[in-house]
Amino acid sequence: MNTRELTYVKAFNEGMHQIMAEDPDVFLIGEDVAGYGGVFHMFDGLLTTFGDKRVKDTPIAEQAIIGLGVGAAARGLRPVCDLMFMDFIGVAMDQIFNQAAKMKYMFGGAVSVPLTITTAGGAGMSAAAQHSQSLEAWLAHIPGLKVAMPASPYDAKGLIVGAIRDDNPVIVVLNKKMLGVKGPVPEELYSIPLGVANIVCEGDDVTIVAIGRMVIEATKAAQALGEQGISAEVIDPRTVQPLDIDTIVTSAKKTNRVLIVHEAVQFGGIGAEISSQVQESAFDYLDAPVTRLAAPFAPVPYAPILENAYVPDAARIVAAARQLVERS
Amino acid sequence: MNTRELTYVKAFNEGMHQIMAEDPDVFLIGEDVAGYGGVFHMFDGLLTTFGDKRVKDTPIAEQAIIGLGVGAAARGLRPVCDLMFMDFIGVAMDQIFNQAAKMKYMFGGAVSVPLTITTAGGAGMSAAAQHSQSLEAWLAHIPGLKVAMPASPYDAKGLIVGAIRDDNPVIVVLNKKMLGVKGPVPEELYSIPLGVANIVCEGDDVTIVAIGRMVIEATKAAQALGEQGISAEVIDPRTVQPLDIDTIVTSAKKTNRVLIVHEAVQFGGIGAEISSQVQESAFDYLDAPVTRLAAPFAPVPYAPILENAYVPDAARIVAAARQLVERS
Amino acid sequence: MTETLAPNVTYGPPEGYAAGVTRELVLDLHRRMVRIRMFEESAGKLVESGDMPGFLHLYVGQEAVAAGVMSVLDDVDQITSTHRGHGHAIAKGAEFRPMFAELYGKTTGYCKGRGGSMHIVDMNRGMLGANAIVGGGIPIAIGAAFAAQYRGDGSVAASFFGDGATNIGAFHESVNMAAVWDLPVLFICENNGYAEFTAQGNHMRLDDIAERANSYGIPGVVVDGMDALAVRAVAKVAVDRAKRGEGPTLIEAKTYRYFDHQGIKGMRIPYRDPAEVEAWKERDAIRLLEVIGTERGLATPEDFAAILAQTETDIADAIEFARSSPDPDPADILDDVYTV
Amino acid sequence: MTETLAPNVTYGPPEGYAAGVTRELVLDLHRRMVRIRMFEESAGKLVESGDMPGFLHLYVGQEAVAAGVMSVLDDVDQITSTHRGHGHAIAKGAEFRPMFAELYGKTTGYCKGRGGSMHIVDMNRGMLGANAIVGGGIPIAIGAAFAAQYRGDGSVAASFFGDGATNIGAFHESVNMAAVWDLPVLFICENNGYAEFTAQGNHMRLDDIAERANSYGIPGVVVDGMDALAVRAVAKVAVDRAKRGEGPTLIEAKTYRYFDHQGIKGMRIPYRDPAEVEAWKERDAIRLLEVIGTERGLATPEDFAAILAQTETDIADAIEFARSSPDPDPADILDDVYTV
Ligand SMILES: Cc1ncc(C[n+]2csc(CCOP(=O)(O)OP(=O)(O)O)c2C)c(N)n1
Ligand SMILES: Cc1ncc(C[n+]2csc(CCOP(=O)(O)OP(=O)(O)O)c2C)c(N)n1
Ligand SMILES: [Mg+2]
Ligand SMILES: [Mg+2]
Repeated sequence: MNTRELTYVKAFNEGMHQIMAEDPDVFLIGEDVAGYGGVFHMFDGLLTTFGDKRVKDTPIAEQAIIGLGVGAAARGLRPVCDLMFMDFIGVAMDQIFNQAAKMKYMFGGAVSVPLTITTAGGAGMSAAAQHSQSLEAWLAHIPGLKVAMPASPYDAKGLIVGAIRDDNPVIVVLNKKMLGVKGPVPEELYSIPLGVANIVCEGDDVTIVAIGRMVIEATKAAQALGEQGISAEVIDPRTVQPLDIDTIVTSAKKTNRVLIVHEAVQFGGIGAEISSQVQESAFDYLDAPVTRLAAPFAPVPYAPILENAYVPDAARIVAAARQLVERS
Repeated sequence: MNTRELTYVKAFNEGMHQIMAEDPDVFLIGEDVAGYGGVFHMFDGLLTTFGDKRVKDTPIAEQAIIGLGVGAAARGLRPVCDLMFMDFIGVAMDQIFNQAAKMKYMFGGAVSVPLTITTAGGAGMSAAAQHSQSLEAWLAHIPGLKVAMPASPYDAKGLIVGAIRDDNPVIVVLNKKMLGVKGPVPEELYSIPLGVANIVCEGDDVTIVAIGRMVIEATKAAQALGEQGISAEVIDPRTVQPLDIDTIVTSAKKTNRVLIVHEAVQFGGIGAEISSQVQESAFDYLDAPVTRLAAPFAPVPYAPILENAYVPDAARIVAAARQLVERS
Repeated sequence: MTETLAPNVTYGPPEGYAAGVTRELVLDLHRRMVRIRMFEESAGKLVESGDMPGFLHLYVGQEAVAAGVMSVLDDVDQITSTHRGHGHAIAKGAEFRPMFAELYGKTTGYCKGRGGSMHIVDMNRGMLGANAIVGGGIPIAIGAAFAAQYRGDGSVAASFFGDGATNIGAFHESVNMAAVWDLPVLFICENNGYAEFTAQGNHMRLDDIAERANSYGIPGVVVDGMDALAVRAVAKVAVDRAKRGEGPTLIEAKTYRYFDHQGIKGMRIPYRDPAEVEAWKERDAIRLLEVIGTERGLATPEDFAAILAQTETDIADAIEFARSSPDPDPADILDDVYTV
Repeated sequence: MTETLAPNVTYGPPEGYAAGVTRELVLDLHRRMVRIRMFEESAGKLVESGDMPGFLHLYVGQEAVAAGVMSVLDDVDQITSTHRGHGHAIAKGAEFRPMFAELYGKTTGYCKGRGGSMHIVDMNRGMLGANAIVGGGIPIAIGAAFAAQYRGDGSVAASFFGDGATNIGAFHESVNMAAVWDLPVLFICENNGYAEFTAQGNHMRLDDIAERANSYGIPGVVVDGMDALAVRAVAKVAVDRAKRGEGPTLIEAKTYRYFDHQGIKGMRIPYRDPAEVEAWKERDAIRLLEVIGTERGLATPEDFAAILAQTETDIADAIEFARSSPDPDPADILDDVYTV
């Protein structure tokens, strides 16, 4: 495939364009996704290309936005419903967890809900407590829903396409702070299956499982660790539901040490689930406790000095990984 | 104190009566909590005793119900807002996690929100996917919120009083299937502090951490295990946020084996957090992986035969505990 | 309480709505209503006797609403329903066998025993599901209407909900969005005067919920929810409007439930005046239709008795079918969580 | 679009509303408005120059609404606000020093640097907080009103929100509940014609949002949101009504924001006609009040100039204060999550 550098948001946008061109059943609704192309430019150009039947601005009404998607999906269309900031999920949660995710099961399989929800999460922009959250642990706890968290331009494109093609409700969580990050992206339409982790770099001494933007920090950390003689393997699960635990456990059995990094608060974060599964499946291989590096148990603070202390970064990943390696 | 047998719901109800008598700032709102006394009888008699200024039926409007509580609490009252079924949380989630729980922090400490939310969770009544859930893992992942899950009549009374007296937002999750369970309850007003686990029975061979109604099943299991020569310690954390991890870790260091049991789906459940923390703090003491017994990753099914298979019970706890003990 | 009606809001069906009623229509509406009532009375007794699991929100008393609306819908038209959903399903054409089987939690049920009373679905009949969350089905209905508009297939959607549900956010958001996009959807408020045990006067400051239509710039209609022909007439106007691309209508059908909020037993606390209950029963929908049918010479008491008899047979058959159907296998508990 | 108004809905303030206006009132309203505008213009520039973190939703253009309403409230009266909250805070009496300090993320800020622009709070002034969730503050305001009613302390609450916010569920639920309980609360819809970049005509099918009051059986009033005296007059009527125990009022103030949805720079996409922007600026609230004040001989250009000068000084002082204030200590990051 012909590959060139694109930003994360442009890669996502290209995926949207290509899948909408391919499949006339795909439509997009959300607040300011049409005329304005979305507040993060995620949907630039879609209105012009596909017209106002397929690309629609909505009132501020997240329950109706998601619910409309649920109903349209149950009728066989492939809606993309945008939630703008992940933090707004609280006003639409019922439609996500009680309706979209459960419909198939509680109806005994009578219906499929090929709905895609797009949203943006993550801290680091001084957007404060209600515009900076990472709530993937909630979503991963919902049977029937899939949850993708692209951590590169390549994945931003491949996962939105994979999500839209999937016959289940999927939420794709972009990271706000990664919008301008560049990386290689094939020109053609491609999709990444949901549930397959990405081994970002291989290593022998410690496994670092990183979620979303933390993949970038973990990759930087792995480089620094390498220079210090520690060989780190970085794994990006790509989707936290389904979670590709096999890839993680295989790595754990090789390195015997696992560090999990995410932006969400540590208590009850997805790291807890990963940690539990690793020690359930690789108990006899572990030379040190599976360790988590995540946000402290507080809302996201506004002041940059606090927010920088709040979100994990490469330096703290290096320190935590070193501690793990030194323990044994 | 003068103690007698009361049912779980009567004990809760007595706590409500006594705290409302004690503190004129406490009021109760919710759907059918006044004239009808709540669909589970939780609030029987309160309207008659305290009048319609302090005990009020609301429209079906959970965002307004919780939000009204947030505003009134910020103004110094002590609202009790009832959510009826825990499954309805999705329509009120924003007010719970973005408003009630974060207000103090994002306002730099300028305000306290002594709000209590009451609700009923748990399966086992053929109430199906939208009336049977256990969603405590979501709540425990919210900084600023406390989460109590009474597992006995004594706790139902003590924890509702403790919650109302607490200066933070607290959600008290009753278990629907325990409403008629009887146990000793002191006549006087007393409160249980939030964040102190209950060691239900002591043992040496395995620690069973059980949540909500699973405490009853775990206690039955411990008895059965005892008869088989296995000494189990049963711990009820009482509140999953704050979580009394010290009591659990101390027990883990003694028994060297931990089994965690809850009704919620296993993936991303509170058991994951407990498991992670135990192995982080007691890694060198563990003779077997910390193990979880919880619901499979599916919505709660309706048919009794499926629901019985879905929710853990004493027999399965015994089997899982035996496996843990036999491993080493 | 309001004294004047908001703009756009009208009372009752168009004049002469009952003219041109045919024998077929009378028997059709009668059959739908009788099937609902008899199904529910059986089901209610089976649950209260302990024979069937779960709990039931019975629709008895409100039959004219479901029958009237469904009589102007086709299988391709979609509906969403509520916790009180048997009536909608049956009027939309759902069959007794898989309904009873579902209540019994059997594999032959509409949801293979996974859903029970509050999740009855029949995709072949355009019954997009009951819903145990108040207001939960309303956004989904506008999605079905969106799909109809998107495809231009000429179908419509209808969402049923109670008086209490019109106070919840999902109602407001959905009606507004449907109005803005002219979605082909009917919002049918079955105003039975109570949200559980709370009377309308204690949950809103309006007499006529149809007035809420004005907030969305769409027509609102108040109709006698005990008169299936009247309901049918206003629903027809709304369906025609929707099909012309003119958008949604809010219909408020004034009706009453005969039993308690849940189950058939007496009420724990007498939140309704027995005289009120009796007054409504005086205007019973089935009887009203029988009177109209016989007075106009369109049908005879024997016709109606035949419908009852047939329904009784069908119920007995369906219960037998349900009872003898296989239980689900716990080994399959994870099936159908995802489409694979 | 509707052609007639719903019952209960009125246009504009009571007749003769501007009679009896005093010099003090003119200067008071002027000061509130000028302080908002100048604070925001400074803050906007500081963010866009990179000197200050975060992002800002500027209130400039809408000052008459905050000034008019706050001029009839006392410190004991509570308000809740929105993402566009500086104006409400300042008009309610919030001080520049802790406001700028908050925007700079300093410990001397209203939220000790934890909240930033979208979470400004001042409990001493009855400012119960800005809110970054559209509609999020409305339920909280009815809670403050409930507390006032519960205690019988004679205070009222007011909730500010935009046109776009009236489409979200929290609005609907809150206004209805407040109406049912006669809570002493004002619902102030600042209709600036746009929800972000979406024009009102694309997010609802109503011209006058005040008509939504009818759904709740409460009065609705449309008022010129560029005329602080008119806003004050209708707010006064609503406050008096609330204090008499007669419940809430929905006030729609027609107004306009001069800058983009966020920040002061030009718009990425020209979603508004420049002529429309200019037309609104023609009716600028501050200028309008200055004209009324001078025409009536209640104030002079010098009076107004003095307010500007004082505000300029206060801003310079506050910025200096904020810049030189200490940063928060990351070691305290867990403080104030819980009340201990
Ligand atoms: C969001 C939500 N809140 C509360 C409930 C509990 N509940 C079930 S039915 C009901 C009353 C509904 O009243 P109405 O809409 O008038 O319908 P009716 O029961 O009269 O048919 C309530 C409060 C629920 N299922 N979902
Ligand atoms: C629940 C929610 N949805 C969406 C947003 C994003 N958002 C912030 S402001 C805004 C527009 C608000 O419009 P309006 O209520 O008219 O207020 P205005 O900005 O015009 O003052 C939107 C959509 C949000 N903050 N919260
Ligand atoms: Mg009702
Ligand atoms: Mg606006």
